[in-house]
Amino acid sequence: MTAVAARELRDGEVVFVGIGLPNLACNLARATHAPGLVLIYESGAVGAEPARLPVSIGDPSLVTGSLMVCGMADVFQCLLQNGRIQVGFLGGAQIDRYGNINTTVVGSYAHPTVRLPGSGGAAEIAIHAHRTLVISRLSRRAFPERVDFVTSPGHRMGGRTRRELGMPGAGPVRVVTDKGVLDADPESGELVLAAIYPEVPVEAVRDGVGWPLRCRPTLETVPPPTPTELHLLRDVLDPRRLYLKG
Amino acid sequence: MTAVAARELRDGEVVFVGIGLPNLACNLARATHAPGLVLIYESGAVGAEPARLPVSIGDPSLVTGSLMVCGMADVFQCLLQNGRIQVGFLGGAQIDRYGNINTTVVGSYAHPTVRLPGSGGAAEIAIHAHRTLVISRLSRRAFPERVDFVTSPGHRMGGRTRRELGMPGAGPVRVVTDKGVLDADPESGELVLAAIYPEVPVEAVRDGVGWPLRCRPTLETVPPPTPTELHLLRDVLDPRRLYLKG
Amino acid sequence: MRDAVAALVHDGDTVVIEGFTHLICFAAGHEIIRQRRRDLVLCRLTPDLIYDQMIAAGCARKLVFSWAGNPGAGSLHAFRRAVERGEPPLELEEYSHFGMVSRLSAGAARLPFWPLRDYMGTDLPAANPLIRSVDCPYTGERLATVPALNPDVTIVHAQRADRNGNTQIWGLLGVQKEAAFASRRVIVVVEELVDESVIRADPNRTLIPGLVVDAVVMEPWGAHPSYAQGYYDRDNDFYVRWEAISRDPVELGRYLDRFVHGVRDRAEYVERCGGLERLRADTRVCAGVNYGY
Amino acid sequence: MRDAVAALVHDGDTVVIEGFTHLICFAAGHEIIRQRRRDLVLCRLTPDLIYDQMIAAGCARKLVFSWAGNPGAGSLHAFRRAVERGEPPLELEEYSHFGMVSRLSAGAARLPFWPLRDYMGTDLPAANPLIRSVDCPYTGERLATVPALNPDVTIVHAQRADRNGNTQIWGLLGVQKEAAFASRRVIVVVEELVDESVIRADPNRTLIPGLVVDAVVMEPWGAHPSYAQGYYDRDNDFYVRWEAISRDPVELGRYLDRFVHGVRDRAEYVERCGGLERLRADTRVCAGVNYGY
Repeated sequence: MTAVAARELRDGEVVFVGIGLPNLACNLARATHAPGLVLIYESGAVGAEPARLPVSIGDPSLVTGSLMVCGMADVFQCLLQNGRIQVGFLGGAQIDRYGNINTTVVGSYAHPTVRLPGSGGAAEIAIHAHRTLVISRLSRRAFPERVDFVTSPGHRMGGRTRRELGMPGAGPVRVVTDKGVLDADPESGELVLAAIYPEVPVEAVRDGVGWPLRCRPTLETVPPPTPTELHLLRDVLDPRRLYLKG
Repeated sequence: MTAVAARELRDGEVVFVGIGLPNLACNLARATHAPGLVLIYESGAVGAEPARLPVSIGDPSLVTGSLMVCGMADVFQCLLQNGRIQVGFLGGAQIDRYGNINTTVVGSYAHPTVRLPGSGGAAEIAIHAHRTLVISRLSRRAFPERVDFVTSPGHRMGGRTRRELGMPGAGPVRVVTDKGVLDADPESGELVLAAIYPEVPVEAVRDGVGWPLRCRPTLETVPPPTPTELHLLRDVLDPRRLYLKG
Repeated sequence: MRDAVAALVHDGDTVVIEGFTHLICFAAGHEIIRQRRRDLVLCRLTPDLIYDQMIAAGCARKLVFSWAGNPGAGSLHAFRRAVERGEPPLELEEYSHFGMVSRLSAGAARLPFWPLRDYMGTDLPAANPLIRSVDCPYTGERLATVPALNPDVTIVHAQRADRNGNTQIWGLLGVQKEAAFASRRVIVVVEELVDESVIRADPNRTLIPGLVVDAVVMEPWGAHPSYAQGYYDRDNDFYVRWEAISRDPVELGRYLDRFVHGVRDRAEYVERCGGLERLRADTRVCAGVNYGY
Repeated sequence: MRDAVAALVHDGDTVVIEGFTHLICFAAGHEIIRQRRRDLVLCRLTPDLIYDQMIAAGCARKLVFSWAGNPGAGSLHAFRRAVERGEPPLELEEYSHFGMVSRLSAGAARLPFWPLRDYMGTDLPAANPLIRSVDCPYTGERLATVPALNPDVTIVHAQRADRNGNTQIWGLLGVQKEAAFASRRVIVVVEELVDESVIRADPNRTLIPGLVVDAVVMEPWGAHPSYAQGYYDRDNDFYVRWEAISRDPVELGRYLDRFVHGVRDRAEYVERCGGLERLRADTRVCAGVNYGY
């Protein structure tokens, strides 16, 4: 999953990095096909080259040896709202049919059954980044037909499109899961199955989402992680298995 | 005139310093009764201790050894608009009956006979500083009944008061000239004669303004510069007579 | 610290203890808990462990925030118990990071609101009626707005300051500057109290001028388990341990008794932690620049 | 410099050469004059000698500004001749410093406007219809607004940058950061081109990231007669001499022929000035800080 996400990044792109798997994916990309990737953290570190795997988005290793450290007002106004961020990474407890993401509450806002952390920078990243990539393990709980709360907007909110709502970015164009890759349909904005992992039956992916999942006419097969990718992930980037499970 | 202006400053006050005589007055005050005066320049130097008399408001000597240097957005938003500036110094080509100041044009704005530099930071200083002090040589040309253009607002503009217009600061409470000191009348906002220099007849001051100048019931006499003040001004602060004339 | 909190932090105050991961002043939070302040409106982008502890200790009436988790380790369970079960009841006012940053920017500029291009298509404005909009007088475009945040008191942790509060910070800056300028009262807590000449030697490094600071407190290790770049590392192990501690109210109570109520001051806290030398920063000193002319 | 200006500055462009007294890039201004750019909209808080020269050279169609004088020395006579007598005609768009700073802040944030508490009781809004107002959605208070300024090209002078344009500035910062972020194209001109490792050693010193920079030019003494803190002092004598030079159009023409059109590049300019060693800065190097953890 992480290796697949890493391949989505092009050399030289400016990426707004979240913590956890996105951070792993970005550092894997830098170590392989995208050495010129510019990592920006919402904490204010620009062009970070962390000497250790940062546990938090504000880890001191993101500062030491970075190209620039600026205040958060500059991060959100002069970098994100200014349109300088090409790729944003998002995850979430719930992702729905149209790529809307919920990281706020399970249940009602006033009386939630589970209170999640909230937006952080996710709402504005989903609105401003030129495109966003979502990484999430597949499950019916995580992929409902509609999210309980829209924290980060996808492609269709209450029937209205991003353009109608005046959002600069293209939104969540691709969702990388552990069973397959979903793409947003350019017309409807609905998430459709675009590629599957080797030996994974389409049904397994269908069972993992809460709506009748459509498939691209021609389904691609995701090439498995190369030995290099596996070595970098397991032995170099996350030897202590902070983020890699199993 | 400079010595009289210096006496208007209280120890510990935060002063927005203009170039020229105001700068001299502030440094004289620091060298005499107000060592704790905090000098702030619109160029971004806070707590400056210039080792030489700065020729410009952006002189490098204002930076070296200062307490803080910040960008100009911070100067105007976080210091001036924030209400941290207690005293502002202003000068001008024209000062009128109500303390309005013109540093923009002589004649009409569209077709000026003389084009002056413009506002710079003067408009916002006159609006936000807790109080402003004006230093200017007295003459009918410099003190008309009404200015050709209001660059920095005084106490009454088109019949409306500062409070009616929502200005935070008290405005030009005192005008120090080379013949006498004018105060703004608390009621009417009109500039009235409050003190005269020794051996200066009231008529000499009246002749220097373009409106029927009223006098305070009891006119004070301005104590002449002390030998210490003269020594500091002529031998220490401005030995090359950059700003002191004659 | 005792005197500063006693004099400047009152029951019912709107309090900001800022610092984004970096320079979070736990020393001040613990002192506020020890002095049993009540009905506080706690504001922070990331409540973090410090506000989780203050909520558990019963200091908070309301929380104003944008991301309430334990970064990389799990949940803030005292916060979750309050919100999910009302134990204790806690009022929420929720924004995104950009919204919270903008609220403090407006406060620092003493403007009543701040415009931003945000929130379209999200449910946040429905959850928080203080997220509004304004029409641009030039383009007619509708922009989101947030109201200014002007706290009664802000506590800023920093690497160093002089006795007048001229404060220098490096590494992650978060919103420390905006919070200080937005606040009615400001307490600066530093790792090192330095001579004014140290500040004047590098004025571009100064983030907060003394003229907005009401009290300066020197408190080495005052940010632990958060960190201070160039002084000590973040105590990531403790952040991970907090998941288990905060999950169990009894455990959490024991923690507060032992490490907050049970100590007189920061020095005793550090002692009770068995010392923190293991977190001491290594040396990566940069070169200076020339201020000559 | 020749290539950067040829590629990135076009006739009719809206151009910002910023720097408040400090770091004004005369080298770029002179190159623009040499390449005979026309119909430029020149924007600066303080037009200073650089725009007085560009106006005299016929580069400017319009001036956007807030204070047009020769600091501490007198007038900008080419500017005055244009405004008072239309020689040559020059369109004006005038603000106060706070207004110009706010226009660039809005531009840098890609907002269409910026709110400020200013201009009440002044004649400036009557002179400039782009100064408007907006009502606060919380307090109802009416605030002044200025429109965003997003130049086609901004030229920033700085002490040092790496080859990718990661730029470090100390001393007076003016609005260099806002101007760079607000601009469609950015040229950074530096006293020293340094290795990326120099920048990475002190990331808090970086004001402009390379990702917004289109070209980096190394031009020692490029700011003269303005100055570069730590490199050379302001040439105050020349600023005083400009009063006499600019007062007489013939004199001014001679100056441009000799020091702008008459030289191939900055090196020749410095030579023709008889060298500038007299302005070389003395040494006042500050101590570094620790970025370890």
